Amino acid sequence: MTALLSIRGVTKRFPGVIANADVSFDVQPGEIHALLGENGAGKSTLVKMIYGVQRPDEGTMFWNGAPFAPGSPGEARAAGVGLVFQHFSLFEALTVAENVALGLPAEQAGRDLPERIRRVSAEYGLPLDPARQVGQLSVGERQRVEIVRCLLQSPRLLIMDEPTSVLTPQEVETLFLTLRKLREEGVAILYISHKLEEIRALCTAATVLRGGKVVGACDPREETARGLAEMMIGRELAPPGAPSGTSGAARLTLTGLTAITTAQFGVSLRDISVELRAGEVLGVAGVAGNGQDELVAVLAGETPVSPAMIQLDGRHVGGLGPTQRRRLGLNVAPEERLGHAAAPEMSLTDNTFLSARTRMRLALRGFLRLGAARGYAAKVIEEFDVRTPGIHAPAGSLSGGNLQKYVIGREILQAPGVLVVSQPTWGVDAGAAQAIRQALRDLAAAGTAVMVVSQDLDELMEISNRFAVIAGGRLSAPRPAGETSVEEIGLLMGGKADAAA
Amino acid sequence: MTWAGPLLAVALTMIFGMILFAVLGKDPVRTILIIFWEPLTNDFSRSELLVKGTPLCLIAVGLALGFRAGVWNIGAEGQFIVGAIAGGAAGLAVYDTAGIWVLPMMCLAGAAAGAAWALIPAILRIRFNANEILVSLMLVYVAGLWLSALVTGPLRDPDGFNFPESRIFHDSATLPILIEGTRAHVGALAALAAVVLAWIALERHEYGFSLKLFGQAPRAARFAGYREARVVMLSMAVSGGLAGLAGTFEAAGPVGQLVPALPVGYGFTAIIVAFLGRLHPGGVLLASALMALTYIGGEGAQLEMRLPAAAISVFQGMLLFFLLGMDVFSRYRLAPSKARLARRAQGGAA
Amino acid sequence: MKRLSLLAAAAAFALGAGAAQAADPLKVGFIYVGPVGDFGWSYEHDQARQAVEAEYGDKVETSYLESVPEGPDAERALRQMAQSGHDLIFTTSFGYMNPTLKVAKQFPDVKFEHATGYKRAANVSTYGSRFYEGRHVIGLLAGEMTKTNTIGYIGSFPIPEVVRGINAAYLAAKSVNPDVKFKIVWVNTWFDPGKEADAANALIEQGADVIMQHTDSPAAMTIAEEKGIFAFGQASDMKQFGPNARLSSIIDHWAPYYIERVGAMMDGTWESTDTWGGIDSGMVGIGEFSDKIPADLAAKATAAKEAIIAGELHPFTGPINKQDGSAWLAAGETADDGTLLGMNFYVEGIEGELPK
Amino acid sequence: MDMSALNPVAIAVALIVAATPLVFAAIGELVVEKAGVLNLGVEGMMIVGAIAGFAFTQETGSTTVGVLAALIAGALLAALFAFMTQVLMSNQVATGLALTLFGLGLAAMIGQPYSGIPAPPFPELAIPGLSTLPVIGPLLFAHDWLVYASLVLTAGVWWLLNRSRAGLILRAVGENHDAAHAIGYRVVAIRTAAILFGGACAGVGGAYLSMVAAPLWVEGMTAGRGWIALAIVVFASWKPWRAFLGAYIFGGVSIAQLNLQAMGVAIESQYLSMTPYLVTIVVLVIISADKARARMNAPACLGRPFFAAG
Repeated sequence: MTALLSIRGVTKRFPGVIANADVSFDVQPGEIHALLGENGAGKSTLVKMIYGVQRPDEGTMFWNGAPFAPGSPGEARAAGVGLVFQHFSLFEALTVAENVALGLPAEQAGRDLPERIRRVSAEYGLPLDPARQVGQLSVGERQRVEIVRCLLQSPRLLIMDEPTSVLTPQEVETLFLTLRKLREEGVAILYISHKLEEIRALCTAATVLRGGKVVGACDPREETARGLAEMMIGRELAPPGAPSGTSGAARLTLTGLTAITTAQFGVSLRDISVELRAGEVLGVAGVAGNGQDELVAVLAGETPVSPAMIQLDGRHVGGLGPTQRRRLGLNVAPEERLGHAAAPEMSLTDNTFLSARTRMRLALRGFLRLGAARGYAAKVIEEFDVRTPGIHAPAGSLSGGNLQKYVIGREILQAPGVLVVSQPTWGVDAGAAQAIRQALRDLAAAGTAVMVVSQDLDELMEISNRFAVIAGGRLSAPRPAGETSVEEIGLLMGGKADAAA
Repeated sequence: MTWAGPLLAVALTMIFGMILFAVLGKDPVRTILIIFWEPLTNDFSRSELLVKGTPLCLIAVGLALGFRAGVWNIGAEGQFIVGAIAGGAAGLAVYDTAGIWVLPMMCLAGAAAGAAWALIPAILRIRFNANEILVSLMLVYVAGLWLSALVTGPLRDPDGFNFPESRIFHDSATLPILIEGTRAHVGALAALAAVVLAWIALERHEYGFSLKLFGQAPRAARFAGYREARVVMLSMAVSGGLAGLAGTFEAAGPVGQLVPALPVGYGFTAIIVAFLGRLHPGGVLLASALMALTYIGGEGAQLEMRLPAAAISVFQGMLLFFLLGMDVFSRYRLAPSKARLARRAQGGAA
Repeated sequence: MKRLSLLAAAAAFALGAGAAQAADPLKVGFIYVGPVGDFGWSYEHDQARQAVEAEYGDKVETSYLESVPEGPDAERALRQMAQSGHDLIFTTSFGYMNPTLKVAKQFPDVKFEHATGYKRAANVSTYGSRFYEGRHVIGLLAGEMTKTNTIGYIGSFPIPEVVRGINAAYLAAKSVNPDVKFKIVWVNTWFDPGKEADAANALIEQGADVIMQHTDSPAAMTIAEEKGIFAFGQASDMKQFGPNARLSSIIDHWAPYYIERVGAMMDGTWESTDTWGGIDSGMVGIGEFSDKIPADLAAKATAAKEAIIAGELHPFTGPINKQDGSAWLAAGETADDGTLLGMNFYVEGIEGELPK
Repeated sequence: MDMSALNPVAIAVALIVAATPLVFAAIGELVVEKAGVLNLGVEGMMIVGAIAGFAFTQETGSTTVGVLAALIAGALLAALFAFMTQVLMSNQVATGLALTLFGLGLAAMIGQPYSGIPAPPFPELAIPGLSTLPVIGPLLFAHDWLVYASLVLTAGVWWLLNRSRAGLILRAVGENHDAAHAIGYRVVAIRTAAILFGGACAGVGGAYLSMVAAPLWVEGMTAGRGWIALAIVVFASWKPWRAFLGAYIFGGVSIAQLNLQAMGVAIESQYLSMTPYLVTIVVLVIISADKARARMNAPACLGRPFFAAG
């Protein structure tokens, strides 16, 4: 049987980096083929070549046995390749129908398009209203737009880049049903994910990339998650440490925290009350876009609230800005590393000024102490094993995992009384994720109160002492981590807070 | 690499300029020499470089700070005019008294007025989300008309036969001259000081750091505890204040009175100067010197080679295009895209 | 280098170390506020410069700087000229007054001629034209030619020169047509063809069938031609812009004055003077009358022109009241130059308020 | 004040003449900005169009050739801007300002032989029968063809932006250039096309001044109208028909001021001349204050450079 897509000896170089080296594998019709690998392993580059965004420097691709070298995404789509982007390439100000039309050839984007969107989306269990503005859709709905856009072109190969990272467990189930239905129709699916359990549940073949090279191929149904992970990172994983169960005095108390958002697609926080104690890790689970960003912004001091809503060691700090809160010992590491937690074009030295200038005395009466900043940057790099050419490297040049280690390290080394971290290991490879989780646990053990906001349930299960779920801007009552099942949490995440609580 | 771009740009401008001048029937080599070399060969032209370069440098340094923060004040011309009005009016208000406090008072008034004028777009941006590019631009025309209204009205010289201009400032309201017999005034020292202070602010102080951070990553700046409103107000006030100061200098220096023709476009030229200087204080200093050179050399070429004034502005336009175009080779531009490239190559689109 | 020796010579000259030798041509410089191609003010000055060259040939060498703004750059431009060996410099706009005086002080051996100003020095003369005499003549024509009794007037800035022109034209028009009305529009620019055209249109909409202007572009003339009404050339003849519309014109004739002054330099008789030349001096030219003008009217206007030249007629001869009704000139009294130079009021009968 | 002296039809006709150059320039710039590019060089492109239109009309005797030449000249100057900002990635604000300086000089240089020559009459497209009707005749059916062209242009751009696929792509590029690139649209090519279109429109707007409104060629005759066109685009919150209306309001303020003066209303001319600019600021504040609404219309990528690195 001829493979639908054959990749033979493909190599792609960038200045200073070899993204893909002699990569070869086949994708058969009707199979869900996993592409596994850490960040930086070369998955995205490979996808871009298949989709015609970039061209291989060496090697050949074959489509149904014929040489295949798409010069543009349009050509790739015409051949039958569909791509659902990891970060959706959608236009918020445009409607669903307009967004879909932009991804279709002109002749397929006629007047009947809204009707076809309705029909196809219903057929695959992904209902959509073509007239709605994308900016008003939830994340899950936005993904549907991307998928429906692909499906309308009757693709032979559907590429999905980390599709489930933003979905609730229920939404993931729906997506899997859709994908299986497609597979039965003979569509091949190239499935890129970190979530090994999902891959084991869904995929029928897997190719593992490491450092741009193919390091293994297997049938994931026959492997353990642990085995897959080890294949991916090339060494054995340390077992997760047990959560430290002790908890001390309340350090951060939220009382009736309410913040009505004025942003167009923002979520208002409503009546959040919770206590964070010294020595504990409180996990906050939830589907993206349910108020996490707003909660983190409020805790960071980027959005001020009335003073009594937030108490830090008994002091009312709701009205204080980020700098004053840090001085008092409340540090925050936001989800978005580039552009929020760090300025991409600034050096690692300059980036220390962002959050450490008060606690670490990196600025004196407004004048910057460059020497002290260099020292602190070097310390973070060393203690958190940040792989970088040096403290002068721009933050944007670091890989996701290394930058995350830098950002978390920068906060942890300030020895804050309370640390709030959002998505500490999002997009980070397994090795770095392990190191970050360990550092957070160590910090809690040293008496800091830690809050981890994450969409990765496995992660939260692993490091939290207590759990709470945020949905629609409300936070459920925290419960001990050991007493909650993934299913229950899934229901909570879907907004059924009252039913489950 | 940083130097190669601008030098190449100047070289290209010379080549294309020579073609232009040859087409116009003028001796190309000689014309280029007159524009780029002769102004440097005599004391008078050198002093005039200071006269012409001072306002450009003062304004552009302030603008560069704001542009670093992503605050697009393109109304410096208006702030310059209002600064001249306020400084001049302050001087005229005490027309009958002399004292060494007169000039400092005028400078203060001018800088404060320029800052206040710049704060209008700043406040409208913060409060109403109004685009500061357009508001500040509209205010240029308002300021120009205001100057014209004032010199035909309340500030008109009572003994001036109703002509639209103010009295000539008294000596104590006139800027001291740096070099005897020339027009180079102490404003040049202020411009130099502004360059040094701006450099310190940008490289060694939190103020400059917060500006850079805001320009590169606004969310990171908020995370760092810098408030957008404060950054916008501060950078508008600083750039407006410097433009206002330049306006007062111009009125109290080379012009010596308020006239409707006082503004000659320094505020707009300074925007280009700021970019030619790569938004760096030292670069701005060099760029304003270069611009001043082409102005003075251009006048020389007009006079001596009988070149039409239009040919000089075409020539200047070419120089600007080449300089801006060569920016692509500078580190300033390539660094972010390289970083981006590297990031993409490593797979994380984040 | 040639340039350097030139500069050295110029410096020597400026220091008074040596006078210009007879063999050297007299260097005469001109500074224009607009481009020589504005077809108005600066254009006419440049025409006169060319006339000087034509008159004296090799004996004179002229150069000019155009589009020199009246602000801070004027002084440098002047100094550059003075320094580069010019013997006589014409500064052709009011705004050059103070820079001219400043530079003149530094270069006592260079002579300056400043147009339309009122400050003089030992080496600074002033000169201007009594345009209001021309306004009187075309005011007569306008007053007679209007059918709607409405004359439109496009003003630039409400400075004495412009106000004087309005008053002179109004008094003349009124003298032949008691019902005449002036509609005045200020455009606050010397030069914006689009706006001048809009102003002409606005005046025509308000019933004006004769347009006068005190702005520099021929835009109003082209509109008058298009709309089939009458207008007058300003600064230059503008006949080509309105072959049918143009009744006559007030032409700036700087050539006679420039030739005379350059001549005075050559024979060493130059001294600081204040010249305010009218039609008689040749500085104010009245363009030929259009054939649309009836013969008797043309004769009347010509007579007025002759009377002005002969000194028998002053356009401001009492009794004239100011706009507010207060007396200005008693019967038979004529206005003195001082009042005319600072004129900041309308005469009685003009409607509307003079902008302050 | 004698209101009876007011002839609304005549004023409306004058208004059309004053507004039409602004319509062309503003609609062109609107398309450019919708594609995410801020070109501050409108003034420079207008004046180059003005001289090109005038010169070619003089040389060929055909006003059609003149308009065509203005269109091409405007587009050529815009091509320079496109090359600078899209290929060499120079800053758009500075490049636009440089373009204005360059355009003014270039036009003055080319235009030297054309100063002081009257323009040949521009043909009016009077519609027989209809143009002689009272009131609506002169108001609707007796203009030069460029006035109708400005209407067609506005309608065409409205249709393009809201009803056509090309317009959808254009908006997408201005809204999110990274996403547009990822789907496979050629951001730089699309933006370049928009910039050229904007230049062509500005060129025609300039030609309207030198061929119809003034009509003559003199240096610097655009006298700041390019800047007003920029203001109109924002005033219109990037909507073609509102830009059309904005051009008429801006033209109208100037016409109204002149007419009021002609009617004998005493006004402080400098202070009155400030009003259009102050009104724009007020309008800008009003439309911007509602953030959601402003964001829906404003191109999100306006003025941001696009790096096709990934």
